[in-house]
Amino acid sequence: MVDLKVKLGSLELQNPVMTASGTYGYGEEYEDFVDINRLGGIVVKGTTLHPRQGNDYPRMAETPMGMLNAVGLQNVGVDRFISEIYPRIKKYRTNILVNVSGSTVEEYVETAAKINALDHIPGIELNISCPNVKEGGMAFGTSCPSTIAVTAAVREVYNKHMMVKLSPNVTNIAEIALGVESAGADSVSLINTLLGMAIDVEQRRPVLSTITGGLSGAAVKPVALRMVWQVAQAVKIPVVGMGGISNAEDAIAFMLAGASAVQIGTANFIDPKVTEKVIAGIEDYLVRHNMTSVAELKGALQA
Amino acid sequence: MVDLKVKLGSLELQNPVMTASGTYGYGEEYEDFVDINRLGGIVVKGTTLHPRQGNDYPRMAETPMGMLNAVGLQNVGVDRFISEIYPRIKKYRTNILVNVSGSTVEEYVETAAKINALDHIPGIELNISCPNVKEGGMAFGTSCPSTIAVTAAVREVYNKHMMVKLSPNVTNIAEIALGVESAGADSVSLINTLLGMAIDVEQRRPVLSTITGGLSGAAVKPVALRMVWQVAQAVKIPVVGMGGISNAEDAIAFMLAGASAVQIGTANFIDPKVTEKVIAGIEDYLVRHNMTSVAELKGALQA
Amino acid sequence: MKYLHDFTLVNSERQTDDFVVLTLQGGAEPLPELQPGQFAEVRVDAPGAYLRRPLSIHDVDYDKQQIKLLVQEVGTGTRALTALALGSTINMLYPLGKGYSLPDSKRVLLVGGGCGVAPLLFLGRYLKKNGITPRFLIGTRTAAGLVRLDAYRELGEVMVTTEDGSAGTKGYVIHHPVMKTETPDFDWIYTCGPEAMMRILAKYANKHGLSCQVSLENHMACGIGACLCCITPTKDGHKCTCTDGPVFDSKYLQW
Amino acid sequence: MKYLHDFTLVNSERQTDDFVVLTLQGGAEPLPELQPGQFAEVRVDAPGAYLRRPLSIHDVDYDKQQIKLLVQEVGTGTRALTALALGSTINMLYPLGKGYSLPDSKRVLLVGGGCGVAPLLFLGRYLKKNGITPRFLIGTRTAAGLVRLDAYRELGEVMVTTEDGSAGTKGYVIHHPVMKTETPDFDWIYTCGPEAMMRILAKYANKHGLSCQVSLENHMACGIGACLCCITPTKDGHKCTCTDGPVFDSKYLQW
Ligand SMILES: Cc1cc2nc3c(=O)[nH]c(=O)nc-3n(C[C@H](O)[C@H](O)[C@H](O)COP(=O)(O)OP(=O)(O)OC[C@H]3O[C@@H](n4cnc5c(N)ncnc54)[C@H](O)[C@@H]3O)c2cc1C
Ligand SMILES: Cc1cc2nc3c(=O)[nH]c(=O)nc-3n(C[C@H](O)[C@H](O)[C@H](O)COP(=O)(O)OP(=O)(O)OC[C@H]3O[C@@H](n4cnc5c(N)ncnc54)[C@H](O)[C@@H]3O)c2cc1C
Ligand SMILES: Cc1cc2nc3c(=O)[nH]c(=O)nc-3n(C[C@H](O)[C@H](O)[C@H](O)COP(=O)(O)O)c2cc1C
Ligand SMILES: Cc1cc2nc3c(=O)[nH]c(=O)nc-3n(C[C@H](O)[C@H](O)[C@H](O)COP(=O)(O)O)c2cc1C
Ligand code: FES
Ligand code: FES
Repeated sequence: MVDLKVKLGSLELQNPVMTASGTYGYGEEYEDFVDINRLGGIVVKGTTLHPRQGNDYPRMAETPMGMLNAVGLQNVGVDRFISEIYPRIKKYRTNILVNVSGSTVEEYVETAAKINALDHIPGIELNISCPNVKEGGMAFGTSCPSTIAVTAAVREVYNKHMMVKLSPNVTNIAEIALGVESAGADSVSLINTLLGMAIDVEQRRPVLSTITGGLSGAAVKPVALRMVWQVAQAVKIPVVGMGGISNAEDAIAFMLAGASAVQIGTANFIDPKVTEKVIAGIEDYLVRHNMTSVAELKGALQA
Repeated sequence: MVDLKVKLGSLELQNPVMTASGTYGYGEEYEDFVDINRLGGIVVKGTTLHPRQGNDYPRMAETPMGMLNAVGLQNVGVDRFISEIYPRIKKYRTNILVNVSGSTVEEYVETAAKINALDHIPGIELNISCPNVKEGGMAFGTSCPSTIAVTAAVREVYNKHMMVKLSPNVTNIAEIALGVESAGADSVSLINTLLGMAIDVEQRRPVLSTITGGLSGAAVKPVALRMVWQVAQAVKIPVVGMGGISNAEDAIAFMLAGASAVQIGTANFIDPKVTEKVIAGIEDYLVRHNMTSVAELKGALQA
Repeated sequence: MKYLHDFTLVNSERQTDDFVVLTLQGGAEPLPELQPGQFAEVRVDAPGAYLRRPLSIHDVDYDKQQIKLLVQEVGTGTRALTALALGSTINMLYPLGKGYSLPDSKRVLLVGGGCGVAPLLFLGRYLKKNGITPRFLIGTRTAAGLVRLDAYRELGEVMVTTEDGSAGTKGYVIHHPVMKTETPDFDWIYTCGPEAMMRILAKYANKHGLSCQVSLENHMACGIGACLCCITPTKDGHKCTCTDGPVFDSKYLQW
Repeated sequence: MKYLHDFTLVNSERQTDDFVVLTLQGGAEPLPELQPGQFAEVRVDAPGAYLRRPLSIHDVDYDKQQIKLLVQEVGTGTRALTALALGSTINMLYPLGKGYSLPDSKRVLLVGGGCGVAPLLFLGRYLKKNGITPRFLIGTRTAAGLVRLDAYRELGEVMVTTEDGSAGTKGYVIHHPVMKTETPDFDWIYTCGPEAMMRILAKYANKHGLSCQVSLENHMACGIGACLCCITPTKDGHKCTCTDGPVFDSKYLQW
């Protein structure tokens, strides 16, 4: 028997496979396909202090082995999350992390503080990098001082696991990771979407209502892997890798590059059962390679 | 009849389709497939002051709809380019641009000065963004002051068309484009490759000898298009777009986003005749849309 | 309950230049109950088709465990599907979304345009089973674009408009005589097709005090309400086309 | 002169668990002259196979305008090729690279391992036409991995080694008796297969003063010398495997 357990600071994951925010709803959407209780964790939709309608339609464009989205943080707001959704999903025996977003430092802080009170939410993922929200997200994630400010401010009010999610749209992601580490993050997750664009040439119009949007899916994997490797070499806190992971091999690559755990996003759309397959595939790999614990993979790259 | 001619400052292109440096050799490699004289231009291999052996093998990894390369500027050096290669290729009746690279400002300057003397080379493309050369390329392209320094220094000695090629591995590419414009660039081209990585999980080793390499091909198109759009809105000099262009539709999308011309790289490997097909496809599109000149496409996005 | 099932392509019949009917054979398990207007997210194994493709349930044979899809070739994914060899495996995520609901009147008109005719066959069959005789109004560009008229005729009257007049009434569906009477002889409109067409029908329905159920074809990524890509503005704000729709009461939409 | 031609798959014959021979029919134009050891860059129309795949010319029939490829299924691209239905179109960029050259002795040994046996059939045929009887030494893991031995036997003697001893000599090719005599009864070695095997043969050749031509299987992007991805270190620095090779004199390599 191989040991798939992973520790991310105070978080204990039964296996390293989590689902990525914004791609897995609140978990419920996948109940027909996956036993949610068998996942390492789920990160629910980006949640903000106030409800948000998100961006206009169209919000999606397919690209070569990837997709652009411009959802723009549509969500019911933290209060309705707490009153309506939390009671439904707190039954899951897995780590439910709430992805927290905001336009100002105060919004992040208030939202995090409210979630701090929820017993069955062992952590948050601070989304300081969403490219689809004009006012805040993007600016926060790509400039180091503001990233540090948000992280430090939320740290003041949030005392469970604080994962900070990094934007890939930067020159030096390791530097930003070091910044959030010093500001009190318990872990970093990356990558959020790459800023991209699609054009309908027949109509001579951008496909997305927001002109640009966030690129995800297999296409971004090489960039994500590189960034995870760079960040894992820079920081001491655990790194959660994501970006295009579509199978066990991909997940293992991220762990070899230094990730302690992974998140799977877009691939769920293509195969709603992908998470279970990845868990099984990691187990197979460990057995085949005579490893006893998934922890042995972390950073085991012979570079 | 539609007019495919494009002017990039002093450069006159019979059509907007050029080939990207490092993917088209010196043009000769494609002679069996394409009439080189029918291209808008070719940008030959990255050329440095001294000959370079480039990186060790393996230098290539396939990725989802893309590829990573770690060629690392293998080339015969500018002197042998001038003595051996230039005499062979100067016969082409198209714009031959030399892609110039270096590790120091002085190297760039010396190389450019030598090329300035070649009658049949109407321009250079300054490669200040190659991610595969440790000492210089990367650092130059991602930090604005050094980018400006190289551009300004080469401008002193080079008096034909100076195109500056930008790295996408930056937080704000428009800012860098503005910098090189102010330093005297006649045009900017983008994007060079995105920094990526691939891992062989069975061997637990990076696939590339250099660990990380440059991502190109269809996968990067959404990011490239977004950057071309951002840069075209920022600068006044012409923009040459590239990154994953695989067919006429892609090329047209880049022009709608603001590019005056395009370069095609990786797609040549998949279809050596792709350039001719793109030229024909652009012509078709213009006819179908009742346009008389390709110049009408530039920035014609209804955003 | 939604399923992820492999089907086998047992028949692929070209109808027109760009329409093909695929017959998919289910496996060991019986088919779940399907509602007309529901759709499947179909996995396409071709370069350039990364995400699944949403396709309506065109017809169902529960006994044979067969589902039919009517596919209009518009791009990479649909073309790859219609090029599949018999015997190929097709993976479907289904049944998805909310379908058409039963009318409170027996006087119904089913209006289809383009690939929007697809769900109307299954809907017609469903109505008929519920004692309601469907009447179809189908609009295409030319006569050559008319698809499977015989199958629709088995269920009820079929009226046709073509833009070039090569069959039926010349013009759009709204120009058909049945739409021109002062008091329409139907109380419910079920429609699927180009949004422009459906908007006109919705307006028409409003004006005449009819019910109008429209089926939207928004771009989708997940098909199960997880990604929020497929929204449409409604009286209650943004709603997912894939779970709250694809069929909506036109009055509920911000049209 | 290199060509970009569409071929039609007219035969696809599985040889073993993972080896398939594809017979490709050329079109109107006659085939160009092909050298043994040359290869084609084959376009694969499958998700996950973005670049072309290099495959050796396994056999040629100029009269019928047919080329045979021997494909070992190792990943997405090769598996997609062997799954193709007869009648499918396969686009090839060919002929590429420098092939094997004629020996200056009639005593030759052709040593193949894995998919490296592919070019040796065409090479054997070529040698035979030039009055030289080829002798083959083929190494595999087990007897089940031996491919098309009859075709090779038509041209000359075939010796075999298997790692598990299930056929021929037990061990690697280097353990075969023919390699164990003090003075080998051959002057030229032609080899294609795993690099480890070829390196051992190159060393053996050096030791015995033989000529040794090896065919490298470096990863390629363009196949025509344009990208410089496929280099191998030689006495003259980095050389492209796709244009200066894939066949090299082992002494020229930095082995
Ligand atoms: C609920 C629903 C039910 C549908 N039912 C059917 C059906 O029964 N039969 C049928 O033929 N088609 C149906 N469609 C439309 C079908 O999904 C698209 O035509 C298909 O996804 C296009 O894929 P493609 O790869 O061939 O085209 P692409 O190459 O992806 O695109 C070609 C063109 O089609 C457009 N397109 C792409 N995806 C969609 C989409 N989801 N909706 C609308 N346009 C799109 C693109 O913008 C582009 O202009 C339905 C769509 C929805 C949302
Ligand atoms: C000049 C030349 C001639 C060749 N001739 C033949 C032949 O006649 N028959 C045959 O079966 N194979 C031959 N090969 C090898 C063949 O090109 C690869 O097996 C094939 O490209 C793998 O593609 P894939 O998509 O199936 O595998 P992938 O899914 O891309 O990869 C599967 C595995 O194969 C490895 N691989 C991928 N590409 C290559 C490559 N170019 N060379 C070696 N390993 C690779 C990968 O690293 C990986 O481990 C030749 C290679 C070269 C360079
Ligand atoms: C439709 C969609 C919505 C997303 N919404 C969010 C979000 O609300 N918050 C967030 O931090 N990331 C969001 N993301 C980013 C993903 O969580 C993930 O970082 C990214 O998609 C890369 O992983 P993938 O390639 O596996 O999808 C979203 C991604 C997609 C595709
Ligand atoms: C194999 C390879 C070698 C390259 N060498 C160079 C180079 O020497 N100089 C340079 O500026 N860009 C180089 N590039 C980058 C391309 O010119 C181009 O910017 C990039 O590949 C994106 O375009 P594409 O997606 O069309 O290939 C190289 C790209 C590839 C794939
Ligand atoms: S397609 Fe994902 S929510 Fe509708
Ligand atoms: S594969 Fe491009 S140079 Fe050899």
